[in-house]
Amino acid sequence: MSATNSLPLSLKAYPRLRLPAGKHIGLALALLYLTLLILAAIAPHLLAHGNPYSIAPREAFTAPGWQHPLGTDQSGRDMWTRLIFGARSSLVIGIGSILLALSVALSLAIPGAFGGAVAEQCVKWIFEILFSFPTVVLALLLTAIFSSGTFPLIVAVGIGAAPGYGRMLFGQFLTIRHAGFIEAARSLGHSPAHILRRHLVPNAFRPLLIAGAMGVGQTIIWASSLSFLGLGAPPPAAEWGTMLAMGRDYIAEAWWITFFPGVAIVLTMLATTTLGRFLKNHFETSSS
Amino acid sequence: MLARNTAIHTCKAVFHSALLAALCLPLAACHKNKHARNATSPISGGTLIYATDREPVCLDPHVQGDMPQVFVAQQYLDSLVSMDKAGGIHPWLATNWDISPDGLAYTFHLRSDVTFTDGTPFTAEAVKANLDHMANPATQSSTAGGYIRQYHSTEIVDAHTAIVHLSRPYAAFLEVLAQGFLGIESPKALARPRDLNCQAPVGSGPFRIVRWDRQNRILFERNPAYHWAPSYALHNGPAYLNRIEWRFIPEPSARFAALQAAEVDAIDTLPPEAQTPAQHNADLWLLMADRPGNPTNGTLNTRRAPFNDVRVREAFLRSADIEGALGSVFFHHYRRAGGPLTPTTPFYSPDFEHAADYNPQRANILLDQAGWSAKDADGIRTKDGHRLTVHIPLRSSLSNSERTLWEQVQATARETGFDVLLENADDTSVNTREGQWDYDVRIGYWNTNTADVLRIVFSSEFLDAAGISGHHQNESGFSNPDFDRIVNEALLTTDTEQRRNLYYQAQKIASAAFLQITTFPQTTRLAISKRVHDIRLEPALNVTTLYDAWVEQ
Amino acid sequence: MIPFPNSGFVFLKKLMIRVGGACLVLFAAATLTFITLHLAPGDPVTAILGGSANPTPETIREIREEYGLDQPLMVQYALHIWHVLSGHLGASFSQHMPVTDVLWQQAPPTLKLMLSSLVLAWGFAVLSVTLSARKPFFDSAFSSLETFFAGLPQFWIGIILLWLFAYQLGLLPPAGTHGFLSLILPSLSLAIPLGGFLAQVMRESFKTTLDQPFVLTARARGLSDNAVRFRHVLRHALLPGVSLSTWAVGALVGNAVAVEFIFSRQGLGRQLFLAVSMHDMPLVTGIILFISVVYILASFLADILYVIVDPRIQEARA
Amino acid sequence: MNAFSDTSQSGLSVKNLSVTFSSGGVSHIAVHSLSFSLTPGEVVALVGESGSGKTVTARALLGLSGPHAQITADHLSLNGRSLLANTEQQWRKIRGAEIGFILQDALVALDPLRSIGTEITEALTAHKWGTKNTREDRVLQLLTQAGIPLAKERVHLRADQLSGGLRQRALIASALAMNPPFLIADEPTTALDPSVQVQILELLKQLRAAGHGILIISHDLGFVSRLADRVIVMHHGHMIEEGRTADLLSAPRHSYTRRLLDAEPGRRPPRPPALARQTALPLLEAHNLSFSIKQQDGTRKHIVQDISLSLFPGRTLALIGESGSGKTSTARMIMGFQKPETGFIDFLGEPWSRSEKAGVPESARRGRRPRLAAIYQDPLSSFDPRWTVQTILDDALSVIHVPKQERMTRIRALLDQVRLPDTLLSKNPLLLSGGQRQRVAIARTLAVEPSVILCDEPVSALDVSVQAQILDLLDDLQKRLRLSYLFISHDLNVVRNIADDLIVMQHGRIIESGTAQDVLTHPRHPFTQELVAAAHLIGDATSSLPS
Repeated sequence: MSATNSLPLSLKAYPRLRLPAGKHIGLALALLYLTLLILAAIAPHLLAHGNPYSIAPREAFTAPGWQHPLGTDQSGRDMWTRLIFGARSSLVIGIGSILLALSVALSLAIPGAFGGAVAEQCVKWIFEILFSFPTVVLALLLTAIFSSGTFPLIVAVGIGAAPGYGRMLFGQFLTIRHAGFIEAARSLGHSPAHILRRHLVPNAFRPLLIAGAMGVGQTIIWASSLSFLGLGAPPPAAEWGTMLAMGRDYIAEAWWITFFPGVAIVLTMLATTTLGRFLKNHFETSSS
Repeated sequence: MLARNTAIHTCKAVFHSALLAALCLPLAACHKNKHARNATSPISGGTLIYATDREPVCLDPHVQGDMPQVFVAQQYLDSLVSMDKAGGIHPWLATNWDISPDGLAYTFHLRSDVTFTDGTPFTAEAVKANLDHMANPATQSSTAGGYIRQYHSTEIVDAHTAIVHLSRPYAAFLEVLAQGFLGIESPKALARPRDLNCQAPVGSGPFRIVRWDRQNRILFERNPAYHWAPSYALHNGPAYLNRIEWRFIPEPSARFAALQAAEVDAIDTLPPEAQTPAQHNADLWLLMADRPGNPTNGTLNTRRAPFNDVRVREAFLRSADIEGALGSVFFHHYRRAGGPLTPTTPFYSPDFEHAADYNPQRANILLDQAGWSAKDADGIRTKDGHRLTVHIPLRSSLSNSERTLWEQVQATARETGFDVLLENADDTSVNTREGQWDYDVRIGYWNTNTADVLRIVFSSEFLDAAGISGHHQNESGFSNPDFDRIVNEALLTTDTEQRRNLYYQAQKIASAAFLQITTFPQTTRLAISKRVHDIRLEPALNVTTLYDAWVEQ
Repeated sequence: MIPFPNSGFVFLKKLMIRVGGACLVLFAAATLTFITLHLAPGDPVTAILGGSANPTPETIREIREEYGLDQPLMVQYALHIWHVLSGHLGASFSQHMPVTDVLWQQAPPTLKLMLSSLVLAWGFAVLSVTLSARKPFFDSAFSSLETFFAGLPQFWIGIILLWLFAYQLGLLPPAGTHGFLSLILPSLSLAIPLGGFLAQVMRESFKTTLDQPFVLTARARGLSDNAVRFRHVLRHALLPGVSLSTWAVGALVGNAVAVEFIFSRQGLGRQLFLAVSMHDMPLVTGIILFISVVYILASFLADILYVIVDPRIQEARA
Repeated sequence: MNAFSDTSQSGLSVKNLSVTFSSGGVSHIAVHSLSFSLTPGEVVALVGESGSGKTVTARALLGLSGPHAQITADHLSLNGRSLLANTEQQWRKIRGAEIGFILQDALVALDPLRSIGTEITEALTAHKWGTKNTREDRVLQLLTQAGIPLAKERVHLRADQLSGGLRQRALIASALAMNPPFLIADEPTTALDPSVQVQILELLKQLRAAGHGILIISHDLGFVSRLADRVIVMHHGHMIEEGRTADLLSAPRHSYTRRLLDAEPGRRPPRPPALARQTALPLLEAHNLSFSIKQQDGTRKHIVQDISLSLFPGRTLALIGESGSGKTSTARMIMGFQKPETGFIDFLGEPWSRSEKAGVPESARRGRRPRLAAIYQDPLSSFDPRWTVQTILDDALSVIHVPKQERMTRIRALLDQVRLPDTLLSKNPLLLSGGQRQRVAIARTLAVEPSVILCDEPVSALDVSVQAQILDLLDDLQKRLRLSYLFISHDLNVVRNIADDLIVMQHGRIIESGTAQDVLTHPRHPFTQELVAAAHLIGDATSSLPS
């Protein structure tokens, strides 16, 4: 940052309060959490010993303690182990859905933003229509077709979330298309192919990356809300939404079965949001 | 199937099998029940708030016919006959009846002082209208209509005499008539379009329906003219309660919490996890009873591999640790049901309780014998390159407790080498798969007050019952001529010992075929505030009746 | 007051575009539900019978005729669209009542829930945004709180609230649709994440506005900090909140499904889930159409609100 | 009069004012020991370029420096009362009531969502002045006083519904609401068209005559010279020079003041008369260009009507007009980004753009595009935000197929041409100053070896001294590379130094054209005359000083 930027010489009556140290602590925690999460998804055995699927009915509903740091669930399975092993399916669902959502979104947003006035108007209308279907409602409808399970869940959430992301990307792509530097490149005599390759794609990639980073947490929440309604990954998968949903009957006797999967979901959402925001700020204030 | 048929069994009840009373009823419940009964004499007035889990889709129990419908029907409908705790049939709307020697004609003599709450008098015309209504396909009646398939026509002799003609002898006809599913509605109300009647059906019962606020509650009001109570009732004349608020709280923990917070006065389907706290709560008393019939189970599809082999079926049954599940997720409050009949069913024999107990060693031997001897990298048994896979569709409305039970079955069966796939789907998709025999295990239960249930769930007569759409009550696909002969013979005779003998044989055949992995009996489980007295279970269908109930003011 | 010679014409044109768009949305909704439920596995007859026992072949034939299921698919689609366009939503076969009656009964509790959530969310957002610029501590505390709130899944926060306020403290009813008290917890579970989200967006705008020259002018006029914040800056910060609220109305309906389940509440969300589960086409169509109408009305309302808050729009959107 | 000795009771008095900002442990002194005084009926100007501390000073005088500012002074008083220990409450009583504040652009300095009437009323209610009815009357009176005709109808309008001049008057009216004896005007005319600037200048003169003491903050010495009694020149937070306007401008003591004066467009030597118009063919020729947009009510608004122009090799053609005159649309048509509705454009003797439906395909233009380059007012937006200076230039060189191995040498040469150091190569333009950015933009255009550069307000956003440097650079490049410029500007003073030929536009039409010399010395059209007069008035600091 240049020295002049830190000065309230612009019209800032009350300069923004930024706690740079705090911001980085947040980012560091988020990255640490995400690293652990990915580690858990790739090699869960490193973080939890034991089998997430083997039941021990006698030990059901054990409160958190030395033996089981997060307690056991209704089948006597260790919550910590299940949370760790559940990271994979939760992440796969989250990342899978956001990838699908973004692909569907792109397939509408790209022709809309770069395909001429007619396409732009058409896509605008399509988004206007699709946007009136709330994500969860759309996903719910789709579960009727695709039944349930991990893959159908990804499809339902992915398509359900697509209109929202599509509209966002569409708007950002339009901004890029009308950006001064595109016109500058044209006026230099660059070919459309060159402009697409050097400007449009790399610049469009940024909002895409931000949407992707922030979206993983959001799609995990959407997916778990479908899991919650009994349409999620099939048992005995240690998917967080399902775990949470299964535990809610016992909330009065064994709060930990519902509480900890929720914490995992919330932390994931917070971590991806923090990362996404960092990327956004990073892209907006400096160059890569 | 979802339609269930039940018989009463209260605390004091001693059914045919007297030895079972102690087994089926938690002692605490009996104790509390007695304690409550010792209170002061009934007071008229007040409102009772009753919370239940499932909401009916139609209040007319003739249409479709699911348990929640009969729970409601019991409050506003009367039946032609009533049943006592011992299974004896008594007059209700019919004062007496004659049965022709060939068993094909039933002549009912009716009460002449009964009026429906819409003012229509109860006559032979009403009997005809009701039975015709149940038998009419447009009613979409599956339970009531299904139980009286032998119905042919009703002949009106005079205003208070009606002859019902059957096409085939049906020993259980009167028992079936005692069920709330076959309750008598006002013919004037029945004449309305079906969906209109569903909203506000009219009966002659102790209460009438005032309003149905979907997904919220039904409001009942006392029928002040009521004085034709059945013989099992504690009093005659109008009900004590002014009003009933019948709430729907599907969430088990919320339902119990609402009771604890005194938001409601009584709840049914007390969740297992709440039973111990409920027993320790001095403000509550419990009312529980097993329902007779075919217990909660997973029925194995014998029509396709791997369960077309009886050894694999037995192996599967023996590798599932049901007791473990009942001890954990059901907190030891549910008892194991081992045989094809629930102990409270007539002609139940305890001999088959342990025919398929958990025994993984035996399961392994059986599977080796059946050719499933190889194991793949995951530890799943294989045969000719096929994995030993078992598909179990789980409908989204299945309770979490049962879900967990099957998850535990999945885990224990895996140890013997079964790859159990629990497949979530919405209810309709599951129904469709069942219609197409696309499952290996089907989760369900069938409650009825007669051992005739064996005919419905295992005889070949019910393999293609519904024809084109593939609906079938015999979910196992079991077809055995000997078995068919035995259960049909049992319908023709009224001799108790002969029937007992026939049903023993039927149970033996079913049990030896390892057709079902039975889990626990269906149970009526009420938790009630101590300020409410005399909530009782109607003997024929084991359904809550609030006719005698009263509230301390 | 403002000289717009052609404002009547412009308004009419905008209205027509709006209404046309609304029709298109409704048409799309009807088509989408039709396609979805026909692609869905399962015989509609099964759905109609609700999986109950013993239907006879006669019963099944009767049902096929009653619901027109014996017609070719295109005829069924045409009939479906015709019914929707002519306002005949038909009868729900899972509920055995006219779809309009179901909507009439189930919509008010959901609308109440949405409205109270929206109000609570707005309340939180406005409070959080206006308070936080007061002290540096507030700023970081509230903005962290917003991020945290926005990341909470509705169904989870619902369960936690239920556990705390209904089970542990016994302060509020755990279930039902009975009066104001039973509305508090469900509204909160929807409002907390939404409030966090709204506040984040409004905070962004609030801060940008605080840096605007006219804020300085207002201060230089002798206005107090509060006056500047509430009379000038807040109004600007409301704008993105207003636009977001249209989206929020849709999102609330979706999220209401789980919340209505948790609190055993009457409402469209739970009804929709059940209807989808029963493949009850008329009812699903009816509810989806209703949601679309609510969404369209909400965006209408948001447009009007927007113009009230920001009169410039009227001309700028030309 | 010397500020240091002025300790009279009436007026605003500042002695050794310092303002320090600290953030994240780093302190920055924005103003060092500034002293001056302001008495009623007097105009004092604080002059300096961006970063000089003049705005910070203005804020400090109103107690609006923000929580991170530390203000120290030996003496800071208003009519004898010290302001140093003022609480926020006390400050609020002073703001608006005793010191009014005027910012530059009324479009953003007045709340864009509220009517001007509400804004002015608020200034009254903030000090609990009058009743509802008397306030209404007062608002109308203020608007009239500020020179807004038909005040009764306009009181309900928002700033964006008023013309630039009227809205600036409304802003001034809001500052005058409580009739404060002192006014601080921070760049009060900067964003305005020249003709409007003159009007505001007149209004401020009236206010001085009415006895208001005015502190003018400005970067524009020319403007200040028309109004101020005394001028204080600031640079990097320090007071460089202070004195009576006439003295200071005629005999600046400090070299910085001199430099500043020399950079004034009006003070720079005018462009020597061009060589006689060449007989060569024009590089770029536009004939009868028109363009309109469809309005919401269905009618069409004409943006550009019937514009024709020719640009000859080595010459500069300036297009002059106020905002909304259609010069930007003309530029877009010439760049081939907007198809004209009528007329045609030829470039390098071949069709470049045609109004016919078929038009000229972009592919036919592409080969000639490098010959027609452009620089803009905001160079930053014309750079891909991800790119460094090096990437930007490298990309430009790739257009004319410069081999990869030669590019680095060429890039350095280009930087040298625009007088930028090599060290900037790896920097993102975001981190550069405004002048540096414009130089990078120029380097990029040079990279493709153009014949014509279209310069769209290239110096409007820059400080005066930087403006001068960029104009010098353009001039120098033109001489060396024989470039032709199509120079678009609203500022006659800027154009004066660079244009050979001049076209004046108003309401989308050409109202006057000719050689720069002719038009500037003998304007024929009344609007041109007004423009020339305004430029003369404001730009020429020494020619007419207040008596």
